[in-house]
Amino acid sequence: MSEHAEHGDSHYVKIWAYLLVLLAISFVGPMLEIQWVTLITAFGIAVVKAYMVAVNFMHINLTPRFVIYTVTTTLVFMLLFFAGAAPDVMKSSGTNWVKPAWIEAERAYEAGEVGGGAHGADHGEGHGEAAGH
Amino acid sequence: MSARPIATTRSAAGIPTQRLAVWWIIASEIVIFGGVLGSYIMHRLAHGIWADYAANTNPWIGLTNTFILLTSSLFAVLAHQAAERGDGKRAANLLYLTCLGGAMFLCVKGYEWSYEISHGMTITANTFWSFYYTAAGIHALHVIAGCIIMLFVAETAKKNLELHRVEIIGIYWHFVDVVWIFLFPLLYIAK
Amino acid sequence: MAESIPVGHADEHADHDHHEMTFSEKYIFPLDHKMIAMQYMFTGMFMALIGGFFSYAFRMQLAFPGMNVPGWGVVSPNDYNALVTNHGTIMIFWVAMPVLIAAFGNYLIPLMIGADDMVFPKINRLSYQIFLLSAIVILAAFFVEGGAFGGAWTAYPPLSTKAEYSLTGLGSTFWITAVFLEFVAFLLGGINFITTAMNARAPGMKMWDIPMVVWMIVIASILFMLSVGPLLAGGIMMIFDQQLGTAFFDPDRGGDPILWQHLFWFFGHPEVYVVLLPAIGITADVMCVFSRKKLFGYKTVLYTAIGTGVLSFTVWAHHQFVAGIDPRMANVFTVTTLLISVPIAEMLFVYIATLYGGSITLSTPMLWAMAFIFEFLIGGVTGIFLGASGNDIYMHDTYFVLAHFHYTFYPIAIIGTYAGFTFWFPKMFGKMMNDTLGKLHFWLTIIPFNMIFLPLFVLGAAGQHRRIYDFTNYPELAMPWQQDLRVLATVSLCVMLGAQLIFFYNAITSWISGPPAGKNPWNSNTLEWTAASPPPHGNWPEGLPTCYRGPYEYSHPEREEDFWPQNEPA
Amino acid sequence: MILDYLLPASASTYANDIDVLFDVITVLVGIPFLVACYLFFAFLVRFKAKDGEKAMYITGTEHKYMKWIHRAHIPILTFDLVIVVMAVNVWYDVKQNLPEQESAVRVIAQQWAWTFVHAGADNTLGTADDITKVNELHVSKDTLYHFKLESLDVLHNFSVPVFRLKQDAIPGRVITGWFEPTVAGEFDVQCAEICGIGHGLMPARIHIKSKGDYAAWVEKESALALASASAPLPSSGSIEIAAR
Repeated sequence: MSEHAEHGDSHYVKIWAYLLVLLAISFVGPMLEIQWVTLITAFGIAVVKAYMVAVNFMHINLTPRFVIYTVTTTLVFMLLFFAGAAPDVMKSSGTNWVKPAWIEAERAYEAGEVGGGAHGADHGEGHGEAAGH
Repeated sequence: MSARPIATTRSAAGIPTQRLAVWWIIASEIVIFGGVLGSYIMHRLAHGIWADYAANTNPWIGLTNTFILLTSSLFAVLAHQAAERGDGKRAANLLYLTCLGGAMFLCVKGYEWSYEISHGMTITANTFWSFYYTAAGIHALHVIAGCIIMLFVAETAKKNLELHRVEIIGIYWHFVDVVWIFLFPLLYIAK
Repeated sequence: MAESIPVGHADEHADHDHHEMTFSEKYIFPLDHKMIAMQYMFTGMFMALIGGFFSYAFRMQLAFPGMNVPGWGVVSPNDYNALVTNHGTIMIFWVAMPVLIAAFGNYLIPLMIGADDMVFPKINRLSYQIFLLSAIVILAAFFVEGGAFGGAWTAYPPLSTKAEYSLTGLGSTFWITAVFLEFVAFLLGGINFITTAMNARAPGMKMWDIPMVVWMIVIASILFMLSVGPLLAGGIMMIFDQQLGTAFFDPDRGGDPILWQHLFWFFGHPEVYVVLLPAIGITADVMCVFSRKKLFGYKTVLYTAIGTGVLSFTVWAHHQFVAGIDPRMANVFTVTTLLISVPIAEMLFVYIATLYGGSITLSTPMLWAMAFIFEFLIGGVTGIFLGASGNDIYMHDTYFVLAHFHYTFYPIAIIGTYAGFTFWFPKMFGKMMNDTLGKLHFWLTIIPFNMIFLPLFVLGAAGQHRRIYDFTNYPELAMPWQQDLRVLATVSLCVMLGAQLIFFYNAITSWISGPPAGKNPWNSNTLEWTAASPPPHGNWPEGLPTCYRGPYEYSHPEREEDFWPQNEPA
Repeated sequence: MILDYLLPASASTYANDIDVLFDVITVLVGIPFLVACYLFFAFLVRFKAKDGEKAMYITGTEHKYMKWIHRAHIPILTFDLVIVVMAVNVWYDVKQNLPEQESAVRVIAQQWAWTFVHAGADNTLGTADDITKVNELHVSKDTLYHFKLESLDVLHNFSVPVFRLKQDAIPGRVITGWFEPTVAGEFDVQCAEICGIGHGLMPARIHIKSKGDYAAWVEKESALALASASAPLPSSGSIEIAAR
């Protein structure tokens, strides 16, 4: 149990400080209003933070290998699930099928017919009008 | 009832049984959150309008909560260190601080949600808000569960008993923290 | 983590205080893994009787439409849907899982790895209590307004999410709640099985010395834990859709019904292997004992099991070929699906090869094990028809599918269970079962079973669809020969259900007045046979065994006896 | 050929491909199945326990035994490959590929009835002379149809056994498919996805007519449709989408 007793408390405070810096960066990143910067600062940094917590706080690097393998496997399976489901759920049309409501909603959004208000018009309503004509 | 089985004291895989168990719990939790967040990301990418909905979330509150959780994680790991040194008192006190962090997190969340709900952003407003409340809600349940278990652990730790439990609950708490680290950009700052 | 104890604490220090346990400590809220196993076993058997009764009710309706079924009454369309739905749900989640994984897992893992109990007895007890609660909830659905849920065990939305469609508002919520609780119970149980088998092994027991059934139950638990998450998430979404009016699966309000199908089948396909693997493991142990042979290629079986498990995560959409998924995806999933036939075939080859050169005694457990291999072979090859996307366009949702998965699930859940139960009965109850009655019960179960489902293959190929409560509405399905086959299937079902009385009679009478079984009636190697039968609390009060060799050292050339117990020093 | 014995007809251009695929799979899985069964029962009989005879000690790592397991995979993999190729071909032909249409029909599923909107005399959907029939699908022989499949409430499945055709109807989606009848007659249309209490009670019929009869039928019905100027059906916006 004492295989990671060598760290002093100061080490963890240091890690915590790093995490806060990263947090600040990921917070200001989107303010530049640049898509790719936002993606990197938001999610790239999230991954880094998660890694730091896993290694320094959860000591995953000190657990047996198979634990790391198991955790990685779960993540891989989630990617697999995403890859399998996205072609149907994420797309609004595909080979020989369409989701009229979604397409209509997107069109309405692009055309600015529906604002992104808090509880703005939902796809259903957006399509409801469309169905009329 | 009888004493603990000898089985509990064995460690053929070279890792304490309790730590092994908590890692398996985390593995099964990852796929639960993976299911919710995966579905959320699919919809988010599918609907441009969701960016506008997301703009209504308050990043400052997200920031505060992330800060609170990160800090409570620090307390959790310091408690673990104290437990390593056999200082049960200090470990217990740090665990109480961690719980306090969890409680503050929940209070902030309660304030945030009551504000949003009172402004019509309810769970039924549209699918974005459904995912918003579902994902954050499941996470909040884990926070509550973590706090409750932590109080029990602290009780025993105060008497310098079962000190290894401090590490176990700590690992779980860090996992809850990691989940929030991903929820924060997904729900608040990705516009 | 409730009961933990400073690690590195050596065996001899942890001693049991031997005060007499009260009745409730012993039987109602036990911590002993054997008693919890019995609780799972009997709950599972009780649910099996209910599921069997459901099948009797709707088979009667199919054979004799509109008849007043004795014991149920006239089966209305609503009843019919509720019956088939709950038959499927109960048989998979409340019979196969508790009996094969929880009951055998709880009973065998500590005994076979030479431990005195599971590592988390209290979590073990909690998992059974949650499971019991879930069983009560699923049955309670029959007594609420609108009756039980009738949207098939896959519960595809919007039928399952909107009361105005399913007309069983509360029933569907009860259904998803029960399933949710059941999964939680098995997550807790699974953690227990995995950690126990990994950490609590007897001194000297290396990875390759673990009996196959333990390995299989552990792999199954891992598969379950890694696949059930999305469905738990989906379950929460479904409950919200039903009760809060969210729109996760409501296409008119921005949701997507297909999402549920993916969440469900991403779990649903691995689930097949979750229940298959323990049965495979039971078969391996029984087969080796009664052919006095070492398992042919221990590691081969293990690797094929793991390979099948991993592959099973990549094939789920073959349940959805014509369910509206993008046609291009179907090609990918056809390839992965047919790939699974390779490890499964390897496994079956290895089992058949194990028989080669053996000295085979066809006792009752062996008969069940052999029946498992044969019937599962049929189930396996008929799967190819459905995995081939082009053919599935026609076969999807016909009785061919139904017959196919009954040829897999029946060997798993019923035949596998009987193989294990008859094999470990002497250990569980300390008495021998009557072999003649056992064989009679075997033949009266196996022959009718094939008589039920072989006709259904034909009917399915003839275009008969599932979940239709009266085929005489369809001119092409109302032909006399088809109705005759339906009657044949129903009659066989009644014979098979009746035959189970023999089993219960045999089990009870043997339990009361059977000849006492010694420690090791089958001359078996594995550690559980070195404990007294039935094993006392703590399994080996005289001291836990040590392991010296693999579990399948039968007919070793250097030995007089044809078996070599694992705990026997060289 | 097997399915021909069981079904009234194989009435679409691709029905026969699926029948052939079924037969091929039957043969290709039948052979390994029979071999396995033979070995299985042969071993059970041959190696019955005889007193004084000890079983062999085979670990399963010896090459001379293992090679038989490995060799067995060669036919299995070959058969798998053949099945995959044939299956994907049929699948592509039926589901992915969309030949040029000669006529079109809208299939609208709901609890618990089928509504079929036939293109009228002008042979285009969405016009006033569309012929709307409930639980009756009228098609003409040797004409390539596109069907636009919609659902108004829950999942249904448009299944025509004689066509060997099956496709789920998903609310919120419009799924396009095709068929070309080759045999005149009247056959079942079933719902093959549980859709609630009435699932067993939504049998429709498909009437396949010769080109002449069909033309006459269309003429008569279209006139009626125009006369009654039937109100447009509740649509899921499919017309607008189809138009794009």
